[in-house]
Amino acid sequence: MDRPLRLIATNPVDRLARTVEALLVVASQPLDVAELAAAADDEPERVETALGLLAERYREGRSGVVLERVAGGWAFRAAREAADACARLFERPVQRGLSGAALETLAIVAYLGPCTRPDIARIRGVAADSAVAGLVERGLIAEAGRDDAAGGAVRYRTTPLFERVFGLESLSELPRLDDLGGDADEIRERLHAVAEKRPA
Amino acid sequence: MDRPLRLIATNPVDRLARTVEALLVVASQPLDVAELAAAADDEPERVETALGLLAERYREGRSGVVLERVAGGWAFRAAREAADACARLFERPVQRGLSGAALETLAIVAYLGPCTRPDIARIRGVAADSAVAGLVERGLIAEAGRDDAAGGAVRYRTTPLFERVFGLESLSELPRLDDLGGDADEIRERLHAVAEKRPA
Amino acid sequence: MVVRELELDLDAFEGPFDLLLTLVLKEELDLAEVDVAGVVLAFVERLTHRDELDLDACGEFLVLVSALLELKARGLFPDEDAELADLEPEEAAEELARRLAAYRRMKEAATWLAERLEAERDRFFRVGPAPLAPRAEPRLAPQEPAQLAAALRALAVEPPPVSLRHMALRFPPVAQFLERFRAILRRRRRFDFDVEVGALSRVEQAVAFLALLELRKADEITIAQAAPFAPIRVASGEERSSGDERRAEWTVHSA
Repeated sequence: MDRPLRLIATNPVDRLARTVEALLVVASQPLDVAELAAAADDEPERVETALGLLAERYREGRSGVVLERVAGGWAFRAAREAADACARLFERPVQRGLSGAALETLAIVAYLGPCTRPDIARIRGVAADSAVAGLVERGLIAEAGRDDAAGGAVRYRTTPLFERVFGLESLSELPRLDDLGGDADEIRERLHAVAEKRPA
Repeated sequence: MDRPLRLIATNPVDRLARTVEALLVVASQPLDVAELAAAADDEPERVETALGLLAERYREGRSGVVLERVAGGWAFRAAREAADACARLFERPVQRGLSGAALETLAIVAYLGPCTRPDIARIRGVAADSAVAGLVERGLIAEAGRDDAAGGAVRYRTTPLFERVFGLESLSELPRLDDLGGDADEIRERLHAVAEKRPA
Repeated sequence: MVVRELELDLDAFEGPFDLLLTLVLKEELDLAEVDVAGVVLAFVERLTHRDELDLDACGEFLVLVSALLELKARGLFPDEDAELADLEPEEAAEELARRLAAYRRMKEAATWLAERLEAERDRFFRVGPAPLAPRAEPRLAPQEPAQLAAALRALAVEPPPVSLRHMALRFPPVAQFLERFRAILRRRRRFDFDVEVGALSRVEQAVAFLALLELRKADEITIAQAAPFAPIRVASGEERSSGDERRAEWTVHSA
């Protein structure tokens, strides 16, 4: 600490922590350190320290309000132990129940980055219109310009809400595609086996 | 108390207070005691007690998050000492530009005159709901009666704010689009023809 | 035996074949989820319960199931630039394996997301602004009207035409072969199928065979084959002209 000691306990970081708390409770989406520092008019490093203090105070098991790192920023959420009460509060919870089609579409958009409905349809083998419309309506994906700037199909990307709903700090937390279903060898063997049985 | 005694100190009102805290942080409007009791599945009197505990913890000067009793019930707000920071958070983003979806939608409404969301969707080839909602929220377009045909869908027109933001005295000052057609109807027809050729 | 009433009991679908087709065409059922081999098995099982081979049913089934397979294959192997037909068999197998693996990975990713969602079931957060938060005034810097003109002009740009080259290559119209076989049969009463199509590509041969089944279904021809893999002999059958409408219908399906 490079500041003079004070007898009266108004620890400046405590005060900054209260400001950060206040910002987090009024924000409608996660705030990153830069945003918090700009609004609090303070140093990012000190904001990080304040966030450390708050994360300790608002931690699972200790508080009904939990501070979490999500979607590239920090946000308050309800403690998991209060999940039943929250479910009763929201009769139709936002993040429940995505169909298989919606999940596949979401996976494609999340992994391939901005892509169009035809892109998605080509991979899934069926038209993606209703799945895409449903995901847009839920705010999990959003428009991100058009393919080839002019005249192309609209492209979609995942939103920060997607990361929040899935509890991801960022898209980089998605498992690597290479680690998923990477059984190309097995498939290849089966194809070769079939090919050999086929009369020439 | 109809619960079995526990030796480990999990004070039930403390636990209820955590649940109430959690409910208040997820709610997007003030919650009254009855609503909190129903969601927490507990007695209103005990909820009042829990609120008393929380009001003490989340009070002005002690915490950046303040629990306040308002007309409709109880809600969290930012501490007054953080008012400047909150003001900066909400004022800071002067957006430099509009998204592609917003620009396209705005261009359609500005050039073709009042149109409905289905009109816009037909020309853009994608649902226009979120783009229209965003522009309404920004005050760049506003409702302008209902369509006589087409099931009486709401029509939208540009606003005086739109003209101010784009530096126009009136809509007649929009750059001319003679290459697309002589009047709005011709342009509309041209856009419809192109939209039908666009990949789904 | 009515093919369309064939009862199916698959993972993704339970009910008559007809309903399956309807759901698939309306895109209410993801064809990628449908085990087409299961459909074939169900049909073959039904056939074995009968003493006579129902050629009409077989023909119809072949047409329907191949349309289904074509749709499914096109969905699973969407890369229109890579022409599997131009590849050597080993290369084609490699390419197939690569694409199947890619598709499977995406399905795995969806499964991972589903599990993640399930695990996050008890995580609740506020989506809107706080009840007592100040109202955010969205402010916008001054904008150029030229942007609006540019946006509308961009919407008036004709999209590049969709290439149908690969489809023409892979799937010549059945009607072409119907006409060709009818023309042959006007000149002579019978012909040898293998001789007529021997010079064609494998895909063309397949379509020609479908045309043959179609003619048989319309009773325009009779087909004879002495033994499996023996030459297929085709002769003109009783003159009937009911095939025209149906031919048009299925050409649409196959395109």
